[in-house]
Amino acid sequence: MIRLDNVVASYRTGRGSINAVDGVSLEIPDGCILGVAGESGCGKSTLMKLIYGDVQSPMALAAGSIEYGFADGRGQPITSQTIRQHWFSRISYIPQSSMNSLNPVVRVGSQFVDFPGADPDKKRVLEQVRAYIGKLGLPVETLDAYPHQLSGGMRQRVMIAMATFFQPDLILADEPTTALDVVVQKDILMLLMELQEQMGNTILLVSHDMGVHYQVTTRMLIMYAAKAVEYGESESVFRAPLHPYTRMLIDSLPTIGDDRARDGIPGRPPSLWQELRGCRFADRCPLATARCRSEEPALVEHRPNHFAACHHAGELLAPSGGPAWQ
Amino acid sequence: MTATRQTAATSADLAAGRATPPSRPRRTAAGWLWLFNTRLVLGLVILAIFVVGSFVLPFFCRVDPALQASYMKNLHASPAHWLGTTGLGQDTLWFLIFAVRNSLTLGIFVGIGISAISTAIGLSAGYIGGLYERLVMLIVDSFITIPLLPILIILGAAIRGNNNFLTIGVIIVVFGWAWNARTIRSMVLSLREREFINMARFSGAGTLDILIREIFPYVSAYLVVGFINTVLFAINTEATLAVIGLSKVEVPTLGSIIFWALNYNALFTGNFVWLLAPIVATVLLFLGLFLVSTGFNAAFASKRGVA
Amino acid sequence: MGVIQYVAKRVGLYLAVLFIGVTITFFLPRLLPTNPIDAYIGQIQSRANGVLSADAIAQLRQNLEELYGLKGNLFSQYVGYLNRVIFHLDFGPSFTYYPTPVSGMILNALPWTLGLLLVSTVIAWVLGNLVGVVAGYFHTRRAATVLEVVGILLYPIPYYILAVSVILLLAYVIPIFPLSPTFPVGDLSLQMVGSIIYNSTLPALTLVLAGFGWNILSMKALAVATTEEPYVTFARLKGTSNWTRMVRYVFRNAMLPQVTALALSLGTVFNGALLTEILFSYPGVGLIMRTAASSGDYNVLYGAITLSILAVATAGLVIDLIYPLLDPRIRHR
Amino acid sequence: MAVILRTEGLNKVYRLGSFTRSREIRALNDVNLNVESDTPVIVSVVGESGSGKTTLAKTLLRLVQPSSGRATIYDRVVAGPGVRGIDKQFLAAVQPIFQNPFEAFSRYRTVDSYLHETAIRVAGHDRAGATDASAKALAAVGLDYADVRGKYTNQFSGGELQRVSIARALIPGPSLIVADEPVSMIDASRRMIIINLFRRLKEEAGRSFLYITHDLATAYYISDYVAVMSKGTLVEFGPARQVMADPQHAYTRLLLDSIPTTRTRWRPRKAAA
Repeated sequence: MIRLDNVVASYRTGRGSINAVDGVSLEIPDGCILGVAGESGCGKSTLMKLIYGDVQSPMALAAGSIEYGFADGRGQPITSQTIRQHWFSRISYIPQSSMNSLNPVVRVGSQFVDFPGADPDKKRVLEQVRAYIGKLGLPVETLDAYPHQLSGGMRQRVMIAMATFFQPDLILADEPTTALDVVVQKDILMLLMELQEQMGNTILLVSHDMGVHYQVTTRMLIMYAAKAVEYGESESVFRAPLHPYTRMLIDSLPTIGDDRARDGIPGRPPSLWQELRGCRFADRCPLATARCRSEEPALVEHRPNHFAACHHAGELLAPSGGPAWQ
Repeated sequence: MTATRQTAATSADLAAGRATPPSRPRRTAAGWLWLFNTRLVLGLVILAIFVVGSFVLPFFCRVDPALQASYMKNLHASPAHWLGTTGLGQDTLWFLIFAVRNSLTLGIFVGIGISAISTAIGLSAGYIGGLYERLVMLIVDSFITIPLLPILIILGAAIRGNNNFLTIGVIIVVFGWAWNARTIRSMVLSLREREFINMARFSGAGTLDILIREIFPYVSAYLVVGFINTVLFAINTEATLAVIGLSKVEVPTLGSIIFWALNYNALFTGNFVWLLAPIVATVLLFLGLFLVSTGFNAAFASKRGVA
Repeated sequence: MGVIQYVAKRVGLYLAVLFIGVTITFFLPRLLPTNPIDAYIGQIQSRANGVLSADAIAQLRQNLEELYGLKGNLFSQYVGYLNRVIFHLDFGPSFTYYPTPVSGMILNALPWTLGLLLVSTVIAWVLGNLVGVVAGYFHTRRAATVLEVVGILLYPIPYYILAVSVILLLAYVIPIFPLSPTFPVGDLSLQMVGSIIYNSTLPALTLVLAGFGWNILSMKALAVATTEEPYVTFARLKGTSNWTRMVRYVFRNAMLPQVTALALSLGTVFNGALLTEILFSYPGVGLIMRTAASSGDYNVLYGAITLSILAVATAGLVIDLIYPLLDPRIRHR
Repeated sequence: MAVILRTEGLNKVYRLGSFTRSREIRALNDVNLNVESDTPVIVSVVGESGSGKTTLAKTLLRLVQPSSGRATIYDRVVAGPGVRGIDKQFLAAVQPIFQNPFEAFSRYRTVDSYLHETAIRVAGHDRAGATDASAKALAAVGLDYADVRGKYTNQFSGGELQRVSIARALIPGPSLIVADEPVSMIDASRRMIIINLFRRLKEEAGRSFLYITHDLATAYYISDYVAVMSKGTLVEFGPARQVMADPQHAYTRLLLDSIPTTRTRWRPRKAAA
């Protein structure tokens, strides 16, 4: 169980500091795949950095704490202060599939052993990796190749191999398949799901594609303007979203075979620089009332294992498909 | 003789001209404030002192400092001669002021010449491409590889024989445009692929419009920096030739002053100032030019959200 | 294969550079208003205070034209010149040290120049880039800016100022090194090597200082850019140490453009070496060029220039051929 | 039925490497496309990266010279042997919309200067007419001229800037607008604003679109016809609803199966503990 308690991440800039993650409290059960969704700038990547412990100026963990639920070698519980030593031993990271997360001038194999978490006996580790990557659909010669000789899909498989071969308790994947073609993306996502099932560990997956979330995740967290607005089982979040933003996010995506009219969400998220009172989605929300603009809704459990931060959680928008406000 | 080169990375920044979409909140183009960072201001102050000093003061000088034996030799600093006199009976300070003026004049002359040629060649080679570009780049790479000093030594006779001081400037321009042309060409190559060039073309703009309204603003940032580097390069080249006596050494320049100081062994006659003054002046002038060059560079880079 | 294309292209450029270099040294003097032969005859006449008869002068002019290869029209002279220079490295005899062949003189001066040039350039490159990568990698920390300031102060100072300041400081004010170096002749004994090193420290120091600043600044800028690359960020997220990331990730990648920059800057560095030799009267090609220029010994002058272009172009080629060994992306297509 | 777009044996071969050993990449492989309709249409060209869809777009925009074959839009030959350069008539017939709006405008020019230039140089308006045409075009994309005048690219969001780019393309009243991945740089939740705009411009302003994308869902939602490309070859073409509901070619089926939809799951997901 990973527990986030009122976590706040702030960025110090020339014009003062803003909270990119503004008070998020969550309990993430072990063995699940948690999807983190939201528009760009909603704080999902910052939250990932916080959980991974990649905190360096100008970003700082301004308040709150994170407990990881798994202990280190000596039985001490790991917290956000000590997680750094466990990078790529108990916790690992799959970067955005930008084309060059691998050192272009060094063979792929040597990048499996150049980090402290790896077992000092490099030769033995490479033997294990050589056997392991076969299962991930990578030819054995991959380890002796240079990154520019691999295709985008193969490079992403190498990243997944690197992040999983030492069986971490928690894997954070930040938009792992964004730059890949849709066919290769499916293989990579299926691979991730299989690995998670075998290892039984927890994966945090950030993606802007709700379709990817539906296919892969077992739990969903929706972020909006640095706040968590909905959190619950994927099935119930997708089938019966509580928060209007989640519903509009899902409704805005065209689906093949479904001819209902779709509309983008008008307007834009509020700038985090200005003084924000009440629900941050109020300006764009069709159900917004005076209460929404004055009193900020808390993340409350409206259904078993299904939380939402909205005073009108669950109320239906106008008949789906034909948004009343157009 | 150092051809002061654009630091590879800063030209790479400019070459790439990576205009990553700037992060919001939106920044309006805040007038000229973005231009001034400490480096640039410091550099401009130094340059102002040198330029104003060397172009204004000569009007107050009664005696032509190049004339030898107008005063007693090797006098120490005194109210009449603030830096004493040289081993040839000239006032050291006035000689230095004239030297700075002549060097700067040469530098600016060559700067304009090289900037014009290198921009024309760099822009056309980068934009037109094909065989023309390959041919031009072959010549450019050869000119960069061939050391310039020996060629200047060959032409030494022409330099010394000719009465006009700027002949060496013409020679430096003829052989010195390659570096800038190469940088401008690589910048234009990367700009040519940028989408807004196609946008302009589909807005009805012709090749000339595109060169001037689309490409030139991006290249202009480098032109300012390139010009200053060329001034630095030109002064340096002439001075190097003068120091070894193969330039018109009777004309006071930052190089010829040191040539006379060495040849009339300022060291042994204890006349340190005669050698020290030009060293300090040259270092300060070059430092000023360099600070302005990198200051401009940083300012332009930050304006385009690249820094 | 990537490497063959790379090498073929680079050798092609090398030959073109040589050809253009030789052509320049052929045509330039002929464009000059002063004709070397008149200058030489003038010298002879002044020495013989005008006693030479007219036909003796005509005969002398005839031989000189022969010696200078000024026979026939421009094109046949050019072909003759190319043949002599490229195939036989023959630049004719020197006048002041008649009849010693020019090529002999220069070829035993060239190792001195190349020795000084290559040793100091390598030192300047290695030191400068190491300091530069540290300054670049830790650019957010205050200490790194100190290293950059060193680069900023050194970089703009031209060779001749460095040379004169080094003489002033280390040979005059604190006389640890000789004012003008003297090089023993004869076969290489240990003691002789010691004195060669001792005597050439000042010119070498000048060249190192001149190259040092440039390398710091360019490597720092490259290192700052490379540190932002995704593979360095990912290395950090793997928990790699600062040292591993700085050396195996940032330096290994940022040094590649620095190798190309080194090859490109050889022409300029060579100028600096010539100048330093002349100022320190170091027995290299520079000194020969300087004396030949002032004494009007044109054969030696053109020979020295052509050979120095050859040396610089060859050194550039060698460095560019090392590049594929460092960059696997070219080695393995 | 008018021929909106037809390509006959369109080929494009890139030769890589110099004389020693050259590799050939067939970006376009004998593409024969035929779109006939009396009313304006939206044709989508879908495929993965490297499928040749962008090369096809660039060929129709004369930004790339085809190795062989011809392409015509309405009755004008837009690409083929001897057809070179971008002249005024071509600009009046075909206009582009680029992928990254921030890249489509120079940082040193105000955004509306492009609208003015297009109005004057392509649509032949005078100075006053140009402002009026720009205002009308911006209104058509839901923007107010006053909000756009005198501003630079960094003063807009991606969505707004792309709408300005569409407005510019509308000014000359082109027969075909070629949009190369117009929404891939825009937030998923706001893409539909642009996609619905395309549909409205087709119905109300009578503009035909060639919509290049790797996102089959938006292609299904918006287009009348869809062309599926793989490795430079046109593998399937037909009415969008029909092709997507009943794909004939194996590659189209593979593409459709790979799309992460929110309707049915690839693998049963057991709820976490």
